[in-house]
Amino acid sequence: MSLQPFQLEIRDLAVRRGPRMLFERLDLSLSDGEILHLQGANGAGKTSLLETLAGLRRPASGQVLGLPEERGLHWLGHRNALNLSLSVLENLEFWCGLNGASTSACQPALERVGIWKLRHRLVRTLSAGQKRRAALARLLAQRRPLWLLDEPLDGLDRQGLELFAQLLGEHAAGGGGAIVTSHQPLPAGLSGVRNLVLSR
Amino acid sequence: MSSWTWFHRLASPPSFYRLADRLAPWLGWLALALLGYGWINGLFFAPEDYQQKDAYRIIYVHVPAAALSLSLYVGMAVAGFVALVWRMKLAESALIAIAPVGASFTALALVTGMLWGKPMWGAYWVWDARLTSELVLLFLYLGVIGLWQAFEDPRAAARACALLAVVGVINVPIVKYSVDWWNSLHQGSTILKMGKPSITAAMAYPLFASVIGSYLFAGYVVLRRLQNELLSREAGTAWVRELMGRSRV
Amino acid sequence: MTKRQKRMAAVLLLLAGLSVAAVLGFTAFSKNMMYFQTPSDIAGGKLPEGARIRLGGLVEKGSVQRGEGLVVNFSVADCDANLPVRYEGILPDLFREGQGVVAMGHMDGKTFVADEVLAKHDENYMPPELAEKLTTPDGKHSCAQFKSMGGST
Amino acid sequence: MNAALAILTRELRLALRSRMDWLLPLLFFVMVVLLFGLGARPNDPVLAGFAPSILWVGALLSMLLTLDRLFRADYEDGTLEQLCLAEAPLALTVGAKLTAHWLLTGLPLVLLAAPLAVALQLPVAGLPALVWGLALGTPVLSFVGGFAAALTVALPRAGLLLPLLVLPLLAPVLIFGAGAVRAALGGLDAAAPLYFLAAVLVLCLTLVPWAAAAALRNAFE
Repeated sequence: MSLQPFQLEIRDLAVRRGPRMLFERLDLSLSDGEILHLQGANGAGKTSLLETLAGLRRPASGQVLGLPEERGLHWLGHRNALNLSLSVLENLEFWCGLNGASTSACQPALERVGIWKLRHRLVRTLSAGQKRRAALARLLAQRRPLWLLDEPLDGLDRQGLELFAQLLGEHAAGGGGAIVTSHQPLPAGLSGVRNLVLSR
Repeated sequence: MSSWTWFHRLASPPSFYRLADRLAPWLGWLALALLGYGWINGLFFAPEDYQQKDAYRIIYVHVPAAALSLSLYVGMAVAGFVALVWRMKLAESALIAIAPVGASFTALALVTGMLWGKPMWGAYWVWDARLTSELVLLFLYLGVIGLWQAFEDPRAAARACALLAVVGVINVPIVKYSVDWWNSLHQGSTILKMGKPSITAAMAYPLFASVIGSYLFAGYVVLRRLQNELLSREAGTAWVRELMGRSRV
Repeated sequence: MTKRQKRMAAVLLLLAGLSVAAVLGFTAFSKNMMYFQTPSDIAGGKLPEGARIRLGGLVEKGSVQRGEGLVVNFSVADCDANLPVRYEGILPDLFREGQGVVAMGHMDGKTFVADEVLAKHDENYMPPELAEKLTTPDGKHSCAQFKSMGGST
Repeated sequence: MNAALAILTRELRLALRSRMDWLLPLLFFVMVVLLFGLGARPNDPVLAGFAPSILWVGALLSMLLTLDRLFRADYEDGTLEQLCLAEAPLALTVGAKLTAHWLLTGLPLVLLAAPLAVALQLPVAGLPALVWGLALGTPVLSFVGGFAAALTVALPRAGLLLPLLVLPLLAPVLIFGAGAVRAALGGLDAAAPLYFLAAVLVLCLTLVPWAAAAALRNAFE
């Protein structure tokens, strides 16, 4: 199944957090096959921009056009959306069940991120990097064209970084797009990465 | 679309602030005049009641307070609804401006009602539908105020309060109609009743005056609170700085 | 399901829920959900012996008889029926003949034994002279506020 | 529907993992009720008169204990964000979550009420009205309580605020629930207050999930 092509268009976007205007007049576009690396100082509004695109937050003004429709995006926030008292597999199967997907995709996804052996461990007992891998497995268990990843490299070790680069590369090559925030540079070897620095 | 421009103009904080500034003194003075007429006449010159003698005179405070407790809640819930659906800033501020005023009038209605109930019914408090639901109304107001205090971000606070106010509005018809639905110890409505008037003119005119006067007074207080609310929320914007600069000279 | 169909389903569910709630609410109201019962209700034999109830009605003209100590016997009436009441205790200021009262107590044979009496005044405010004129000789001038639950008032 | 089922199984599975979370409020309920028994004079008939109120207030308080945690874990680990963005409407998933909350905290109270009422010397005539009332009323407690919990999920110290928000909204349930028992004890028909509770329950089931969903979305803005 190939991914639905899309052409994301952000026009004159302004986002506010509480009383503070984070940024105004932001124009941006992203189409399938592209990866955008979003940088900026703490508090510049990277996370808020991603949250706005994901639909968790309303823009103060401006438009977001051309988001891929139904089941169009995966959001991976600072937090992994993993319940500590459930096992890795139970967490993943819950998200598949909630979104009406088959649970048969869970095994290949966990194998791909290298934690299939840990599948019956409670998330509570995993390291930060292992949790991040489990969160990435959620993106793989159900294919969606647009990935919005907030600091996905947090806690990943060197192999983890390489794995992440591979996953992102495969996603883009398969017709997906991604917007990634990160303080560190994205791992080398990724092609088609654009950089954008948010500044006040 | 053009017919709506006045509406959007009105809803913008600076122009509403200026309008309120012009309107508030009128409300204040008018309220003072009506309340003066109503209370002096009601307390000293109206005839005494055939059953209750002079004790009935508490209606000149009790009835306006009770009516306002409901009206202000409805006003708050409408503001909340507007804030939720159209995300209008002015409505968010209005909700917060109304809540403490409504809570005060509800408390006043309860206290005057208790003082009236002791000599008339023979008890300060009975657990019947009208009294209980009015008490619940007070707690709903306090809930909105408490929720507002707990949030740091005023917009999130206003929307949470709006939801609570809208959900709580279900209590208003219960207070209003409890006396008709249930056989309550509390008497029915005197003013808003169909058929022949049940209060003589010499008692009624001061009552009307004190009700309208209290509404104007509540309007005055809400407007002034709303102005303060707008100033503190919009602090730092150009219009507030301009206003403050001017008044300092 | 498309978005439109989803919205339709949500609206239908909402309407269904609201109408079921309304039907249940009306059923509740059509049953007895009163702060007090009237003499007609009690005469109708709807109440069991010994149940603690509130009785509401007008004190009948000429029925108040003071007994030994604080004992008072009087009769409470609504538009259709009346009921003898016995009470021992201090009555509120507003208690007098022709006045609305709400009494808490239970039935003892044919008599209602009250342990608390509250005065209920009506929503009419007028000077005494006018009240004289409006009151009918049998003292029933505002019995309408004591609705019987099964009555035709 | 799949989504609702997924939430239900997840919640019940979590409940099996951390049993104390829902057993402690039950224990609290039992202890509150029994303390009233201990505090009263032995075989005091007054106790039976208060039994309906004691049981209802106990149910209300033990439910209050569980509210603060209702959405907090999901808010803190990021699950709530994903639920907001999921295909399934948030109102449906929230409804499922509140249903699970009732199954774990409300239903056991309904089952425990009859033996505790006997311990308080409530006459048998009042038992059906009590159990029916709780069966209709405890879901309302869960749903309205869930709404208040959703309003305060982003607040660090919501625990103190929750009673102020919840109790006024739930006052009618308490009045009619205890009123039904009192009516039944007096030999009167308890159907009217029970019908009223049923009406409130249906109203809550239809409206509260939407209101709670709106409150949860507000937590992210």
